[in-house]
Amino acid sequence: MEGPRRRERIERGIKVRSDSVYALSSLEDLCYLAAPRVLLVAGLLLMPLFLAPLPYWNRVALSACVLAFLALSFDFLANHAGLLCLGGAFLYGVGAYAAALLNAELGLPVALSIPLGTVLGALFCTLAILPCLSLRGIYFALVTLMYPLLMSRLIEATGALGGTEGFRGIDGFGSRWVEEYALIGVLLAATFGLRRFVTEPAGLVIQAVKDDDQAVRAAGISVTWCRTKAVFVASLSGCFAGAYYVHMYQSVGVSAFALDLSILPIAAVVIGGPGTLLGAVLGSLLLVPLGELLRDFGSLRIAAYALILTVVVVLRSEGLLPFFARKYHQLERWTEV
Amino acid sequence: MDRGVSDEPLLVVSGLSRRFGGVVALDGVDLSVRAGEVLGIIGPNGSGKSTLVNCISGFVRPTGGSVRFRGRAITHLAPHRVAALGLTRTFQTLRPFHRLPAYQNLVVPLSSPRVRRLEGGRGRGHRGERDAQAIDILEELGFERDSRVPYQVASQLPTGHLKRLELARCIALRPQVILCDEIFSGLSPSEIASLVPLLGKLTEQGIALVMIEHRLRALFQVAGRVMALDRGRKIVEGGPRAVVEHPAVREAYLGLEEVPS
Amino acid sequence: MEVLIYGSVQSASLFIMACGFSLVYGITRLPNFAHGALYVFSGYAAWVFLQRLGLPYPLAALLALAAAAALGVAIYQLVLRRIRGMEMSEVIATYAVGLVILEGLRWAGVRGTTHSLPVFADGNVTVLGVPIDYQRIAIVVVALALLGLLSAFTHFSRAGRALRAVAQDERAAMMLGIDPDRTATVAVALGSVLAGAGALVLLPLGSIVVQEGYKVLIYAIAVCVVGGLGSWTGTVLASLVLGFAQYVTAFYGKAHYQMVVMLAAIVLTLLVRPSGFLGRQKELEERV
Amino acid sequence: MRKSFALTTVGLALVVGVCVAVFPGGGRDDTIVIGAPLSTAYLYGWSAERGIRLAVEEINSEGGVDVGGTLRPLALEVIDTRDLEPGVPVDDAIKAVEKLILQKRVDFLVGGPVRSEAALAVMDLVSRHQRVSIITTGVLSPAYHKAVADHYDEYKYCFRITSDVVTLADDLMAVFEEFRAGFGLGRVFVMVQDVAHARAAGDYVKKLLGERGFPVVGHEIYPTGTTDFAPGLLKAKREEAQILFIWMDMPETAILLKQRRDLGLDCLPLGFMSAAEQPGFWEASQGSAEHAVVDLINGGNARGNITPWTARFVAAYEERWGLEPEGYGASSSYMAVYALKDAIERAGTIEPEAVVAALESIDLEGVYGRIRFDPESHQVVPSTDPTRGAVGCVFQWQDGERVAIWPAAAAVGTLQLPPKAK
Repeated sequence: MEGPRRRERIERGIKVRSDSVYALSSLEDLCYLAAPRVLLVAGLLLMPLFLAPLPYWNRVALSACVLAFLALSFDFLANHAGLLCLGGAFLYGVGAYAAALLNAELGLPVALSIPLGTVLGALFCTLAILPCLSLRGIYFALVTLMYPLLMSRLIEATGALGGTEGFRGIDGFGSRWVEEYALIGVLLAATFGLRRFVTEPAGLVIQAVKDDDQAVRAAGISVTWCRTKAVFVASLSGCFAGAYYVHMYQSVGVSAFALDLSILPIAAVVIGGPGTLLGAVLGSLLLVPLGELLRDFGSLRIAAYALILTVVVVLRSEGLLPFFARKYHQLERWTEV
Repeated sequence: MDRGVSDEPLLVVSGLSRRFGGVVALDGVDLSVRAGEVLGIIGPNGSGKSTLVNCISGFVRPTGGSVRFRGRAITHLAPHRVAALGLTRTFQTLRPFHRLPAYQNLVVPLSSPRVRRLEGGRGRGHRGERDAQAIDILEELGFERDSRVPYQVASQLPTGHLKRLELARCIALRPQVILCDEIFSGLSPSEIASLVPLLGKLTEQGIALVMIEHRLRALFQVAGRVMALDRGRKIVEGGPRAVVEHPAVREAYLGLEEVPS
Repeated sequence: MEVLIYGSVQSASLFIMACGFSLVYGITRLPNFAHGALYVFSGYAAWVFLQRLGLPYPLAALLALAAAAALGVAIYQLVLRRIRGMEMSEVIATYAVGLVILEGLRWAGVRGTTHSLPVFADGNVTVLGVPIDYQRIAIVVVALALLGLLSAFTHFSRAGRALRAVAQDERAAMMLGIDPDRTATVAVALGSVLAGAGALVLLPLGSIVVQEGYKVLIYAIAVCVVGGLGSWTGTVLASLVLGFAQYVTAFYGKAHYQMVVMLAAIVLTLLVRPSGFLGRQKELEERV
Repeated sequence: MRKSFALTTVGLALVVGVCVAVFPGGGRDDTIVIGAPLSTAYLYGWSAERGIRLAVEEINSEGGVDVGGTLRPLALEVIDTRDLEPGVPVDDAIKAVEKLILQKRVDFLVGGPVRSEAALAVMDLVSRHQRVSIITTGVLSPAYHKAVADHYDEYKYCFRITSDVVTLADDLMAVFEEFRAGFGLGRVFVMVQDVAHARAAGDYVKKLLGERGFPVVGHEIYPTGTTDFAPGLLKAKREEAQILFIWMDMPETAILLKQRRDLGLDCLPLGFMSAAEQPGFWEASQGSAEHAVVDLINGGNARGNITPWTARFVAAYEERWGLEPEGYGASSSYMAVYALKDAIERAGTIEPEAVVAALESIDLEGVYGRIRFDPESHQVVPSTDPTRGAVGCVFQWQDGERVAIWPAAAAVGTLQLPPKAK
């Protein structure tokens, strides 16, 4: 054998250039940068076509997209706004009930009940979480963990909103293509919209709050107001998931506040790459089908999610997306030491 | 005041007190600063200097006394409201937004309601325009425009740059009073030397500075007036020389190496 | 009178459920979300030793406590040690570990009423005109004993003092030659033993089901949050308040509002006093 | 390089594995596939599965179902809906049923989902995919057949071959009357689980008892998974309740009975208690079930002589599974497969519309009486007379034995009281 070697990583030249503010000109450079994004967009857009012969897996893919919204909302809140929200199910459930009420009770068509349900639900969530915004770290996590539980217990105990039975008779989408492309379209818009948002001034301020809330206050900006905005944005994403899902399965019940809905998005985010938002989507698209393969094993599914989650957290892994990004942007070679 | 120069003091603090449990951190401190003036505050460790800054800027609620800024009582205002009125501060420990590049650190104050208002409420403003503004301010503070420094993530910057970034963040807010909490500490003499004229430039613009310092030699280059704190009380106030030679100050500082004689 | 007696029983149960969580958080600032899982795990372990292996009760109980402690040590050494200080990771990791244990047990067949632990003594007596079974009396006795033992332990034994030192100032304790990793391991193990002891006392009233784990976690968190995280007196006080609140709800109102009362208590407490009855978060908030 | 080879192998193996798992099962031959979404880890799940499997095996051993002249065999796909487990979201059941329909390509659904909430939630799914579904167990909420009656066009594929809460409550009134007439017991304390059918049962029974002049001295609702019943039991003791009316399908009911004995209550438990149905419960509860009166919903779930088929069913079940029918779900699930066979044979096709029409006109002498469906609500027609409709079954635990005491047609023993309660 030759002498000791080590693997050396070199950044591709174009990566270095594109990191600074200088504009890129050559077509080749543009293709290089756009390729991963185009791949994702095209993949999502073509998915319903590929999966048409596999109707069940098509539905699973849709569930994965729904979950991606929750993962996006968790990722945004936790890794950009610094609010560890363990109650994703709360956002989801509120969105679900809001859309269901609008559609079944007020008779609004699907095209109205989903957007209205999303916005009204997000308002409700924001108002509900508002009092907790002065809480930090673990306290916020604890209270948000309680919220979905409190909601489901309240609905069960009072029998309001259909009580334990929930209610049915909610409109479906009519066409399969509308159902699928509406979801995929909104998912793409939400993902890239959020990625854009965090680089806008308002998004930067929210990120700054996570780094140092006191310094933000010293800059004359109300931290509570920033967090309120962040919660609202995250709620929009979470509530949309619920609102959409209600129409997908045409029924709603207290299980819209189930624990799974809080834990799965977290796993998706941690595995996909925290803080990248795209990673959240990637994680959901991987985890949900994986869980589906485990469906026959009942509760082993949740245990498997949790186990993966633990391992990834303990190894302090960067997540899949940053890993792939690094591989994409770097050349590797062996060098003599 | 935005309208013009006046002899009225910008900031008047009277009888400010703060107790933490049984410990008296501040005990009836008075001070006042006019536009363009630099007030130095010295005192041994634990004399209540930082608490004073915290109380004035609203981060800690005083237990007694009052703070008036431009004739308006701001004693119990939340910190961001105080800052929005034009009174801001630096932090003793470095607190950059460490995940953001240096210039984006300034985007935070630049997109605050105060700056938007001062710019005539031109709405959200252009992203590029705001970035350009940030880079302009950084250049004034010695971040070379064409180097990579302004684009580097804050967590990778050296202490000297972070100190200046801290100040830049205050300046971006276009304040009338800046409370500086030990901005010279941890800097090399050459770095301090480059910072001093900058502070002079700020006072020329009519900004009042309240500087808490241990580096007395540097402080006396900029401060026209100095007050000394000990155990939460003001012991003396006046010209730098007079204060340093005051026996009570010398006693309080005994053992501290940097007392110029 | 019934409210008084059964309210105390309820408070005692709450205290038993919460003391492990409170101890771990108080010493290490680790929110042990796997607390409920440890509780159910210990119960299941005791059941296995008792029913499957046919060991005598005291031995089975001891072994179950040892198993709980071992699991606690394993959790700390394998999982928590690597992510100390990263608050978000701590929460997610302990929560996930708890889920692995609970859902794993569920998969292994811990459900229904097939698994139950024996009561210490069968039968009931009438105290002041109210019938009460021996097990419930045992709960109160054990709660008082735990309270006494714990305060004696932390105040008088050397290990306990080390724990307290770390709780107050980790860095200073390190300089005094106390290894915070070791004390944290001890604390987590101790917390697990407390969870296990709770299981041995409380589970005979019901049966060993996974759902209990989630319930215990919620109750523990409720008590600790309402009392103020990390405060012993707060934990005791909150157990009393919530225990009686729960029993009064069931007594005068409806049983199915019990959980609502619990959850609402958390949310309300945090809104009115973000640090709980006796917590110290307010001071933290003024950190600059 | 060895590492990358290993990685590639693992990757390929994974891809192949996933492909095998992903593609929908089997080529379509002439088998008729019955899907059974059941919470298989629980009594109602497994007893229903055994009932269905028994019927499928019996039918196949005779060649299968005669569809327009050709004999087609039945196949059974069981999936775990987990809906009886506390804390498991209804969503799991919905996904499971969807998997049966889309992935396993079942033609009919028999069985569950077992919990009312889940069954109600999948109604839309079942209708969208036009699968005829016969609910056989667990689902007791009147909301189910009400939904069919109110929105016939949407939900016409949904049938239920087991009784609903209203029928059961009416049945139980007869038992209450027997208590009052025979032993002078009348003060009732109601304890129900916090699920749709149980709440409905609690309210309805309370109303009926009020009308008949039984004093109802308390009404408690417990969330699924409750293990501490002491507050309610003490309340019952204070109010000197004589009958404890229980309506719960959770296993924790066993704890309730145990605590009742531990607290020294004299009142007699009566009602729907899934945990107390099994023959093995006597042992498990260390005898605390003595004298408990338990509703088994449908006849044939315990020994009895309702129709000639009852004894035949019990014998066949014992031979196949080695123990007598354990509880609710066994006879009705068994019956549902035969009802489906009858309907398919009369329709001559497995087209859903035709099968729905055939089921609406079914008239069969079954295990627990005459099986007919109400053509509007698709609910099995109930009766206390086996020659006119489907009958129920109530038994009492007497010295370790399940003794059927009601209805008269099926009774093998009479109601007894513990000495203290008299």
